[in-house]
Amino acid sequence: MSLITALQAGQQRASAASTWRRLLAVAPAVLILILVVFAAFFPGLFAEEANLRPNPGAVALPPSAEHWLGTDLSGRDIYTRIVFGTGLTLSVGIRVVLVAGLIGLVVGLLAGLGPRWLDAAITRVTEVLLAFPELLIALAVVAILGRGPESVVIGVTTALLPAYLRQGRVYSVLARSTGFVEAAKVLGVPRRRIAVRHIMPSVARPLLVLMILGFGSAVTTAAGLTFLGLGMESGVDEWGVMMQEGRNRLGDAWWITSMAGFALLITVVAVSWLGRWVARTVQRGER
Amino acid sequence: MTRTTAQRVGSRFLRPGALWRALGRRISAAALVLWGAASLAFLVLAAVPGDPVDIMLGPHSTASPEARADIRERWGLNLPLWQQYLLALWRPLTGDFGISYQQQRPVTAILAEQLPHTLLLAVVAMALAIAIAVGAAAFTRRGIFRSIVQLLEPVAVAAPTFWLALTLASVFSYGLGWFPAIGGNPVQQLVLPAIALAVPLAGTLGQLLRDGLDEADRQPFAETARARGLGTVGLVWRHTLRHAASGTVTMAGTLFGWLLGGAVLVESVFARPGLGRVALDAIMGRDLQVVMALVLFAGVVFVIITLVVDALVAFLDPRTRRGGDRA
Amino acid sequence: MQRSATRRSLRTTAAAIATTALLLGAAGCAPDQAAPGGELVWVIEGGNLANGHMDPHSSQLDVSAYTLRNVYDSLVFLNADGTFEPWLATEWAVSEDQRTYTFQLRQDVTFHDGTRFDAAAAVRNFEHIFAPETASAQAASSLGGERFAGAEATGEFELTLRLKDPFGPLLTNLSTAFVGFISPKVLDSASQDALRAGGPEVTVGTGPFKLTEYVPNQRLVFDRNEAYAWAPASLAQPNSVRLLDRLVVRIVPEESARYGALTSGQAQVATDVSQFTVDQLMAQADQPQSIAVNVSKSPGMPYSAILNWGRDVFADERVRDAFRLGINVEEAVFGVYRTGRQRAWSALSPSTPNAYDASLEGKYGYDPARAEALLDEAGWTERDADGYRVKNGKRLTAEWLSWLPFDDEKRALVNFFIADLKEIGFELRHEAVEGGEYQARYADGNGMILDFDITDWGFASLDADILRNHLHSKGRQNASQVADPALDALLGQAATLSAPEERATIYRQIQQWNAEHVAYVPIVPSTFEVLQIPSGVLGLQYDAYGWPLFHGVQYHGVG
Amino acid sequence: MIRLQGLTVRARNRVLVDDISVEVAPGECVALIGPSGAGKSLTARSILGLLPEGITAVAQEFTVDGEPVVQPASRVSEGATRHLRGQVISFIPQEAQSALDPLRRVGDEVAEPLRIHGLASRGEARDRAVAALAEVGLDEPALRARQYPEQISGGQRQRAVLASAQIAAPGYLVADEPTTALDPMLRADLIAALRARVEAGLGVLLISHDLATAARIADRVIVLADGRVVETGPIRTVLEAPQHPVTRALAAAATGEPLTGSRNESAPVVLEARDLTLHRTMPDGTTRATVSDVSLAVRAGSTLGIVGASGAGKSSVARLLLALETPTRGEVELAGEPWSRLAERERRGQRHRIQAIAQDPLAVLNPRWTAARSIAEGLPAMPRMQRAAAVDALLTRVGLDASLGQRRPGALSGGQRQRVAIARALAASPQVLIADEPIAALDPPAQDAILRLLAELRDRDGLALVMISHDIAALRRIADDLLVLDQGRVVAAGPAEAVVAAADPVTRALLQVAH
Repeated sequence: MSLITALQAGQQRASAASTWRRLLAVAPAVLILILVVFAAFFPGLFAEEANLRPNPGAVALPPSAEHWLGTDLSGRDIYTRIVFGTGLTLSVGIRVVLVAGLIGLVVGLLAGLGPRWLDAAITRVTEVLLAFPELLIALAVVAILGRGPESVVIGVTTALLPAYLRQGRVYSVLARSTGFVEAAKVLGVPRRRIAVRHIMPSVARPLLVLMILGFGSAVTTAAGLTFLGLGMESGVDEWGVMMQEGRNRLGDAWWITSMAGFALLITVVAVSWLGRWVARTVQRGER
Repeated sequence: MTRTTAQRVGSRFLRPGALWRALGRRISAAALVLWGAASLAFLVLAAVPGDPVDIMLGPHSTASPEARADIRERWGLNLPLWQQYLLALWRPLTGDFGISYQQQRPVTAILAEQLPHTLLLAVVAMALAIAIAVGAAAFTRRGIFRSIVQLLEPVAVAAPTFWLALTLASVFSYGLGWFPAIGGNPVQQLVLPAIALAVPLAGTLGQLLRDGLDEADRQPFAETARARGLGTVGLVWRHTLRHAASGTVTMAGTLFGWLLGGAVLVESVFARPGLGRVALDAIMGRDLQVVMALVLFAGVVFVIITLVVDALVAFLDPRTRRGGDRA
Repeated sequence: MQRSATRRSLRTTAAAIATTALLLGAAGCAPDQAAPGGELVWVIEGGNLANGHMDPHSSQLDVSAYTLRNVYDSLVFLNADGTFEPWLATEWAVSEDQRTYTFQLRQDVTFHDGTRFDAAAAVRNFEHIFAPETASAQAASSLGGERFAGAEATGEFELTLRLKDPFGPLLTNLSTAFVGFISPKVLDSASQDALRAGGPEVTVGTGPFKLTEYVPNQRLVFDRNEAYAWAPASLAQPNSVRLLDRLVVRIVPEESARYGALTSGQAQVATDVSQFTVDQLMAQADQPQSIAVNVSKSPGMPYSAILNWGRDVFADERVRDAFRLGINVEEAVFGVYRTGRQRAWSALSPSTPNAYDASLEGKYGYDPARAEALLDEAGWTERDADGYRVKNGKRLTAEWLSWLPFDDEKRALVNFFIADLKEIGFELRHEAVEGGEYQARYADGNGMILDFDITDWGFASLDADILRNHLHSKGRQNASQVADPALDALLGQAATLSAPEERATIYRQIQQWNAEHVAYVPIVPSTFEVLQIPSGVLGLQYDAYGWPLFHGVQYHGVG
Repeated sequence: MIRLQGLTVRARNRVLVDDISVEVAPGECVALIGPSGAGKSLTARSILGLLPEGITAVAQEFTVDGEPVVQPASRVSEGATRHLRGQVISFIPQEAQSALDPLRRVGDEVAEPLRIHGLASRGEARDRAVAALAEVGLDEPALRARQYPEQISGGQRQRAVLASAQIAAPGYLVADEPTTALDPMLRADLIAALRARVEAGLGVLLISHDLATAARIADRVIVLADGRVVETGPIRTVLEAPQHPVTRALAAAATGEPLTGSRNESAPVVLEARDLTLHRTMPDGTTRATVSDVSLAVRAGSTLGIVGASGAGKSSVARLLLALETPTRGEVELAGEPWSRLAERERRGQRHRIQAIAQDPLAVLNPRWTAARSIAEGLPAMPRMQRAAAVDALLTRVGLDASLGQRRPGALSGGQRQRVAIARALAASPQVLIADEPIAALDPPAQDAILRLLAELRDRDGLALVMISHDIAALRRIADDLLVLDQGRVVAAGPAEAVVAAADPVTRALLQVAH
């Protein structure tokens, strides 16, 4: 799928394009994601686990036929580490957006439908979290819970939560004031059923879009934490860790950091491209 | 059942009464945020393992137990927790921000030294990001340029800040030597860090601005304006940019917080002085006084930014000036 | 080396671009090449210097010693060959029973704040070292700790030190910057916190430079002390030579930034640089305009893995032996350091004066078969699903704890050891934590916690007596929790003797003991690298640790 | 003279407008009439060169005042027509009231054509804008020029748009459905202004789906259907003797026969309200009585029409009757039992007895639900099979094909959506149906059909109908009794014809505007 055709496809105006043409616009992203997901669940398909073994004789070798993406400071094959690191890297991002999305939905509904004081309280808490720079919140949480994937997930989730809380609240307030919710009230539909059948879906959909678009910043914030030495333990096969390990050697062994960087970039771009396509489709469905 | 074209005849600009009430509400909300933030910070650091005395002594200190007790007493660490909490809240109100455990000197001195560097970097990065975003969104409304920019934006957003900073540093600073790794004049020191912070920001703001312009294009007034003979770019500069701007300005306000976080990464890569590194060391070293001061500083910046954003939005969108808080 | 060739061609183009940058009116102070004798920039990593370690008497960090050496002088100067030279003390005599040392002090020495240096000033300093609030982490113990009976001004310019028991390394330790002399006026007026925080008003000594500006975590600026005329003979320069006016020490945490500063001419001297960078430079040492590297092998304890006997895994000597034989240290060290360094074989580094036991070289190397046999013998016979050995349900696991910053080389070594031990079914897990957290898991107010099976460090020391701290049952640094009366006796005896040959024979026995009982596994001798631009810096000298001395440096500012 | 010959407009694969020719001479008004989707708007936009993305127009010949705009048989591009727009051909959009940029002052908007084509300096343009506002009849034009569109009334905004279109003295004006969304007073005002402009020599191309409005401005009319011209000629002949069936349907909708109900006194009172009053606090803190002392009663099988200008409190009354707002004073009873006084929890069980339909069905139907699912929401609990059958019965009941049940509101026409909303209301088998401006947003044929449906439901099922509208003419066709509201107060009430005959000033104004 050459770049040019992707550009032409992207350029078609959504309104007049047939479904086939719109699918073409998102094909490259879907292709990349399929590869990445397969690598996450079945790394064995793409690389042998044996190459993960540190090898003193092959420290910091440049990309070559034998080591497609070169080797790192402990002589491990970078390509193999990236493949085996896919699972952990993505699982951090996915767990963050899932937890944040869920909390955003529940708390958003509570704020939107609950009593006035609850709404005010939730808004205040969101503002407090917004006051902090995201990375510093994550840092503080990880400093308490110590290193490891779990505390990174909790730290990054706390840092990115405000956006989901606000979105959840805004959309539930919006949904509550729509005509069809009032019409359901006139029909005598009880409040709980209205909340479940009308309001929750119309809050869940935009949150889903935010989750897809938010995946990128979740993974990059986690990598930021690792870079500062507070994310995952060095030596673990994870893209953020690999980027951190090679940071002092960019002058000569640039591939140690950059290869993991490219892998992260391509995955996140593919996800956000898919996210925007889903957002447009959702929007068009409603217009 | 509501009519679309509400009829409002002659309501005057924001009347003074409403203005003060709005300001009062905003200040009380800000005070609440600051109090919340400070308490959260105190709880976080109280919960963090590790004894401040250890931090002060550093690894492998062979200081005797009496010496440790002496330090603990001098720093008031032997007081009960709630007393330390009240002290931690009360002291800043009296202007005394305490002394940093790590650097053993007044926190106000540390802040005064480091603040200008980070603020300068943040402001320059934000300005650069806005310029790039407006340029990207306003001039590529149609055709192949629009597709190219729409492809580049997610890449800019996705690029991890530190990775970008490292690459910029190794190519332009160590490799080509255009910008000195350390030293050099203030301008040279600012270029690469500002770019590293501005690129992800510009990507986000660019996407938001383009959505805003598309939305404005669909409004009836846009068609009327084009019917008067306005071209695509003219429509942007005379009409739609103002509409799209208020949403983008609000987002820029919230992203300012992200910027301060990003500064931590950029400052460590470019060995730049600044609050980023101070914050990192303070949190990692559980330096309570410094963290509390930083939290209050972040809270104040957040409040100022929200006020500035509201003023800008009111300027851009006169409708918000008409009474009533636009919740 | 290919990389530096392109670098040089790039530099010429960079110079062209840089000038255009100037033409663009980029406001800039004059480039850093000042007039001859002018200013020299030294970039360092800085570590915890800014965290209250600006008082040599209380700090234990190397960085405190080698930066503050420029401000504080010592009584005597230790030459590379182990002999002592007069410095602030013109001559000294040691009593028959080795318990009393009398020093005759120079009479022309003044502190930077004008106060005179005399016996009373010296005594005031020794009182400060042993004062409780100083909480001295190194200076006090280096003067013999409890053995130190006191200092007395037995004359206006005569200082007498008394010991409860003889202490061999006293003179050696007196030559370090940890026992530098701070102005008594400052000691009386400034608080201990202020001293630790440092700054021009409190960091006042008698040294060749005065601290004129200090911005924590950024830079220290030293200006020449015009009145300085009491340098040790081997450091002194004829006053016809134009010496350095100003020494700027910049703290740059990011290694690539330090290296970049040196190559782009922003700095003239750099330290704390990784072995890989050193190898790069060594390879291109012949080309002109290249960067000179001075690598000095640090005496004292090599970088080693310290095994904690107090926990069950390493309580069994066979398991300790298996651990040592199960890791291929030779191949690992070669993989990381290439030709730069050989592995360490004994509890002391080869460069430790009159103590190193060369006979241990080659003994107890990598022998996986023997290691497996030992583990079977020790009862770790079954294997679990992952191939690790198990004994009555518990897997054979060792927890290795280090403190940050933990450099790339050490991480690579640990990774190789993890892989080697996995081969023989021995699980090794490693974690590097923040200094404060490490200290919390190392010891608390009333003694050692040692919440780990293995930790790692190396300690530079001019005298083998450092082992007393680490192997003696009451040693402050005895993380192995060794308590062997015979060993204690040997250590005590070595400390009291003064004749080098006698001490050497005893230290050899001590090193044999460690090789046999494996308190700690030596990995690689520590080194201290100093990078400099040779054409720009003349007269840079090094002390016994290999730390740079700027007393006699002339700087001719090459473009 | 604008001459456009052989215009063909094509989307990617469908021909939308097939070989249409239009000519507009100065001082003449030509009307393009036809049902929605007939291609009227596309033809007008082709002349202006403002077609949506992805749609292209090719004209055999296109000249303005003799000057060829594009080469023969070539594409009418946006660039080629740009110099004409604003200077030679001006434009009035459908919703004139929201056609001004809310973020710019009215004066700047009006003066923009002068600035774009460089016909005046900034200062000069501002003065001519104030003059133009005065000329279209705005009071205090200097103040209005400095205000923002939001600060002036809908009528003033509409006149400002007209001023903006005329300021550069263009020869021609394209008006796209200018009157549809207006309430009667503003519609009459615009029609008079346009008529005056035509007599002054302006060539106007009017696009509308309402023959009645066209009849009052246009000289000649072109009737379009499915992108082709089906009939053309002078307005009078086409109106009196329509040839083509489409024209006939349009003509019939302009006049409608009465649909009043049985009006028997013996039927029970189903809905009664006494002294209803509602105070509402405005954003700036003051309180206003939107409804005061309104009393009404509706019998089963009869229709009460509530009429008044916009802002008279009609919708507030509807919300009080539906108990969506609690009255400050007064009470509502449903078939004799208390209704407004009930707590929401108790009232929920009774809610099925009074249902409502709204002006914009799109707002009250969940966009993500299919029509069938929305209708089913009104049904009481029943087994799945029975439920599907009930939905189909309701769809046919309101005149919709059962297959439409699977479509989402977005894929239905305005009339079809309103019928789905009615079906949902019927699902709850109500005694009373409140219809708030049910037909205002529909085109005349659809309006007529919905009125007939409501009348039929009332007569066959004995439903009590309360219909709220600003259009007294439509109400007279269906309402048995009338209630006239002004500033939240009842000004006149009683049998429809009696209220019309008594003709109090408010009613007279409403009547006068309706014709």
